[in-house]
Amino acid sequence: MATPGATTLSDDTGPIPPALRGLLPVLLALPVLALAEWTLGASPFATYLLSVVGVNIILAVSLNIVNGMTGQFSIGHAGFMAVGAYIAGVTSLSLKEIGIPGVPVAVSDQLLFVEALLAGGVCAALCGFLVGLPSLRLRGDYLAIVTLGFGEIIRVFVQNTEAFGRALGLSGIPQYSSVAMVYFWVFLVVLVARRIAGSSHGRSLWAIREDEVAAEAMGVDTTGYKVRAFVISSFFAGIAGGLFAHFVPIINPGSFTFVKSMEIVVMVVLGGLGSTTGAIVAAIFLTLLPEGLRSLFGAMGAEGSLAQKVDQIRMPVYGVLLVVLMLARPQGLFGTRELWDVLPRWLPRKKKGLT
Amino acid sequence: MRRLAPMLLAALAVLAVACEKKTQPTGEGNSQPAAQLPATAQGGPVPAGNDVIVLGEVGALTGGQATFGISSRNGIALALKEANAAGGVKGKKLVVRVYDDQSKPEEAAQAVTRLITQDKVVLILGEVASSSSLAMAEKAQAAGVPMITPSSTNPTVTEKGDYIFRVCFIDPFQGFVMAKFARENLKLNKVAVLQDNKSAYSIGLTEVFRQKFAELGGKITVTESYSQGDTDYRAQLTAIKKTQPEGIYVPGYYSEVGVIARQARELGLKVPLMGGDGWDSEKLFELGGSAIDGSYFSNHYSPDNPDPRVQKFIADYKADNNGAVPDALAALAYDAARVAIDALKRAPDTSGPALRDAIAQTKDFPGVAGVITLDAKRNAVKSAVVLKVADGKTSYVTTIAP
Amino acid sequence: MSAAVPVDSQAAMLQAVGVSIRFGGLKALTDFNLTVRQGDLLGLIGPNGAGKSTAFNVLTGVYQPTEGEVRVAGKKVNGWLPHEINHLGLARTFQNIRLFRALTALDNVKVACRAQGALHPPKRGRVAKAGTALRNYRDWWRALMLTPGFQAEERELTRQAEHLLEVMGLSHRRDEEAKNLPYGEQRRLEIARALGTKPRVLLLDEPAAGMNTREKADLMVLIRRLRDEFSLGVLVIEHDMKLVMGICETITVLDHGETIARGAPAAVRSDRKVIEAYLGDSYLESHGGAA
Amino acid sequence: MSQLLQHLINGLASGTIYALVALGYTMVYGVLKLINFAHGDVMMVGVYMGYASAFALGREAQRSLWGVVVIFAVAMGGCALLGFLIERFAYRPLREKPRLTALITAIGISFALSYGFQLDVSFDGPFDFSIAGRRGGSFDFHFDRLVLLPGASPRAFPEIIAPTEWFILGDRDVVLWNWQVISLLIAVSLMVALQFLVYRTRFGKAMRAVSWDHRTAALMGIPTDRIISLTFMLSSALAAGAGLLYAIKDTSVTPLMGLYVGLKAFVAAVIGGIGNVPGAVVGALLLGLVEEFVVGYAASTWRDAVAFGFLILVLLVKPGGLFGRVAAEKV
Repeated sequence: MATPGATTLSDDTGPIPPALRGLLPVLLALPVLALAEWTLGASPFATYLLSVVGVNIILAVSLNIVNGMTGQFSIGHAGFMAVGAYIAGVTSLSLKEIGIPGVPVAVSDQLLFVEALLAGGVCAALCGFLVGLPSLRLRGDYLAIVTLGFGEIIRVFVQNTEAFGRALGLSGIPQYSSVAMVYFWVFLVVLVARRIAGSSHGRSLWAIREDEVAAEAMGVDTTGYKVRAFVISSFFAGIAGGLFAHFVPIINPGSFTFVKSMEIVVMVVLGGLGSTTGAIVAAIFLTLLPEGLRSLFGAMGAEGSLAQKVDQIRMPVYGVLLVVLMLARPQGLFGTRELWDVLPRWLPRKKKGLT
Repeated sequence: MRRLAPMLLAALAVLAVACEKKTQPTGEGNSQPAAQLPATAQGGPVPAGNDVIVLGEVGALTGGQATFGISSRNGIALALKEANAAGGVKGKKLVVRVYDDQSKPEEAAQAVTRLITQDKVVLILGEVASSSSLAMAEKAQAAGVPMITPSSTNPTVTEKGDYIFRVCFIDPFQGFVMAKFARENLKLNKVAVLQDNKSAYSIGLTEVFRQKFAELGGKITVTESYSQGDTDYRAQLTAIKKTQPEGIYVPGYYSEVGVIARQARELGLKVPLMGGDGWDSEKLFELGGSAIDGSYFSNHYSPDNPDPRVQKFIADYKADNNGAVPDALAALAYDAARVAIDALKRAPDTSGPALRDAIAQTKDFPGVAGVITLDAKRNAVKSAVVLKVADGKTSYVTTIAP
Repeated sequence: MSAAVPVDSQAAMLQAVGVSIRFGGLKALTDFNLTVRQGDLLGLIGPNGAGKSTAFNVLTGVYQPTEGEVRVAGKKVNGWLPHEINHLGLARTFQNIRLFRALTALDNVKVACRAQGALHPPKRGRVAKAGTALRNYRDWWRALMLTPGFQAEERELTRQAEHLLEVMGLSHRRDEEAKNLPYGEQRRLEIARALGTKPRVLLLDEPAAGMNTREKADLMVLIRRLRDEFSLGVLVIEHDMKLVMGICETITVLDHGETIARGAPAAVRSDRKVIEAYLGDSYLESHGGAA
Repeated sequence: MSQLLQHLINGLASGTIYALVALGYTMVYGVLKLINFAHGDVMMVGVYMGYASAFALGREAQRSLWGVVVIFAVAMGGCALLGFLIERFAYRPLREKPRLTALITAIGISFALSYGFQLDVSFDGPFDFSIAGRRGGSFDFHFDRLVLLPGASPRAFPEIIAPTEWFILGDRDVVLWNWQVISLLIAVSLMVALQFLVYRTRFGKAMRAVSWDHRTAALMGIPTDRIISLTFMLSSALAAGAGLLYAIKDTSVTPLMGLYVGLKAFVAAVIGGIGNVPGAVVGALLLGLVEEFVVGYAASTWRDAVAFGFLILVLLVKPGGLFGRVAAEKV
């Protein structure tokens, strides 16, 4: 029971038949999501905020697959998000008037929404493949610069394409998104990340992170694994972008800059490179922090100026935070461990170990 | 045990939901028609206290367009101060709640949602950038809360619905003004265009200018582009120079225009530059130095306007802001706030539909940046002024009516 | 000269033919020849900087030979990637232990077990590679869906890895992170990991470095046992003469990248060039001949 | 034809500045295998230091020869110190950690600098002080405000080299200014000095030894820490010099300028083969020209995309850059 995931799989004693294990979490999640949607449907602000949080979780968890588990360094995640957002947005816009015959409008809309999301995700994954293949063959640093460049290329492309609304952005995308849909994808990305981490593929990724030369010598197709991790990560970034496009009334190139990429990197590093739950906690914390401060200052009666200062110092503070974190605790809050590995002793917990 | 992960997450999500719910006063609705709450909740959002009316403002206080957002905030603050000093509206004081959107539309959408649902504002003012205004308009329209944008000039903003208004003219008009001025006043035949490809505003002005200038019999020699944040425009200017234009239309922001002017002169391009309201800033003179002298731009108002109303505004603004001369954005924001206050006074109550109708009836309202009459498309019908830059200040040249 | 095991039906599993490698102007290895068959136990020795590790790196595909040919299982592997060569049945350990430090002992071995995949040689060529890539994605999909077949595979991997740990006497360290193991056990874990790839030839790079006499003796027994139990050909780089002389049937001696001697331990020990290389000319002069 | 010539002048002018910045990336990468993401921002800080000292000198003094020397000395010296501090406190503790850690730190510093400088922090004066001159006279300074952090809006860099047209072809078809030539001379002499330093001096030899393997170099008695510190100081000073030339050329100074220029220079260094000194220069000149000609003859809207596309293309064809080699990791 030492390594969460991998070894527990070998337990034959579990009460759940193997055939069901794959789908069970999904079956469990659906009613929870339905419940969440039902309770939150009436509060647009909670819906909006939770959607933003959810999208950031998807971004952080998916980036963690590349930056955390595989030890590569991508700093262009916002670029893949942009691809997903624009492709899904354009798809939805062009399918706006179309309904699937024989089903209610709401259902048809949601089906088309999922289709648009998948289109965005697949395009992002394709871009991930095209960008990753040359750069992942090279030494790690090159990935950083190439992903950064990719983000810029996407921005320029969007700015010059009439169909994407150029600099003004794309508005009028049907707002199909809901808390349930966002968190369904959050759930999926977490499930995927955890299952990769616990599988033989995940072990190969960890091996690459630990020692690329040794991994290669032990028969791990390091380039192949890196590219695959990158593709999956880009896919979910694309999905996150697609969701984003369906609850933010307008998407424009300014939303997917280098700064956005860095925000995601900060989330992953803060949570601990390699820790999925760490990425989740950091994403929730960093997304809600500004809103929390807003409420705090609002409650204190400080209008404008103080809250504004806080917003202003956010970016330099992120920078200093990164430096201090790397110096004091380079493994991030959780390191490679998961939330349940660091819970207090009196809670049921697993033995320490890497997935 | 590994099934713990998803379960934990699900539990976390429920927890988060629960927390979120708690912070919200129960039973309060939003004015979304789809809400399953009693219809009574729809009518009038209740202000925070009984003796105040809360207005909402979203602006870019940080990020690329921070100077615009800050000017707007100051203008609105001044208008509210005056209204409150005069006894407020319907016996109540006015308060404005300002949120920063970091010049990002998704943040603007979040902020406006917060204003509508948490702060229960009766009316929303903002934004400068059209992308952000579009995002806000969508939310405000859906919630049935009126919104007045002081200075978003993109035509699509007010097309979002009948709750969205503006107190400035739109991009096509500004492009038209400069084309007319260049052709008729300056008598130019050949003009080159240098646009900011990162800004929808710049692209919008370019399009109309090109079309109008050609219609008036002029010739556009070439259209080149740069991106906000660039500092070297020599390549574009060299290409422009080859076409030997008699003027260059640069509908960008002051932060780049000043440097463009210097480099144009450096390359031996001595022709006048022309632009739009994005030029309006004290910084233009510092960045452009003497190179910017002899250039023209269209604007919403001129500080030289001898009208006592304008001069009083300028004096009051200076007094409140360390002597800073109000730019057009401050003037427009001041006007927008006063239009809003005027509508609040006229409206029977502060509900969304009542306010909407009151704003829509605004006619011949004397603003500092021109007389405001809202047309059927909820845009202000106003004339524009053309200013000339010389010796570190602007001077009024002419007014062009629609 | 090269025939400790007589040439018979047994094919050469690993063969280096006239391999040379140059780094800039420096010749790190010149005309290197070597053949390893199943059941062989060969030694590769030489003073520091003689090119031993370079030879290993060329054989395993880390470096590309400037001249000559490396064949594994009868296939020319010049230009192949290390993992492809590994799939043909060649595994190695590292001089400066390169374990996956943050992974448990068991996971270290499981990485190797998994990666080795099918025993048939890897496909070359674009179409075949694309096919492999697609299969790989399907494989990930199975992991994501936790199909029963996948779960069975995982169990099988664990079983294999546990078996290897047992063979190497590391069962009690199963769940410890590799970096926390004592030095000797780390060395053994590296061998276990290499065995996880089901090699036919095992290359050991200074396996006894840092071990005491007792551990070395145990290691000698272990290496022999492994060769027999897993039907391996083994090639050992070692500084410890006693160990090499004790277990290797044929020894190749390198100096300055050149092969200066090859033969049975006894013959190598008395070779004049070898002594010269190890002890310098002065030793020979003062002692007047072979030791 | 005259247009082509003008484009060449423009392209080379930006290329030389990219080259100076790229050299800093390449030197640090050569020694530490670290992409010093903060390099461009160190340059930006240098420009603000130069701006502040030009301001302190006043309008007359800043245009004199000694004024220009003082401005360059302050900026380059200040940046050398900044580079030293960054290396000492942010990178050195992480030297034995995985390379990713230092890379993240570098990005953190870059963020802290470029966004920190966007804050407005100033104190209202007046502040007066004077420096006694040697022959009895004194320099008096008077400031109304002391600006600690300059804020986001762009500032105009003073014309410290009084602009004069030196070479005009035809009817002002091709214009060449004195400062363009002076900048080029300064840049070229800095590059030559660097080349001399790296290949002809003991320090250079030690630097190359450290770059080959810093642990072994330390065993050979080379003071590794000091060499690395010096390399950082040198590259930061170079960046400051480049930044000043850039500010003289384009006059606009903003806190984000480091990100833009740094990124382009880094791309240039990678194109040339990072770690390779002549490669950085060639890569930078190439990039400057490619950008210029894309804007001049093709579509100006695609400039940045072309720059990065060019980078990816080079990496595809020559993974180590034009002059670099992909060295296999020592196993």
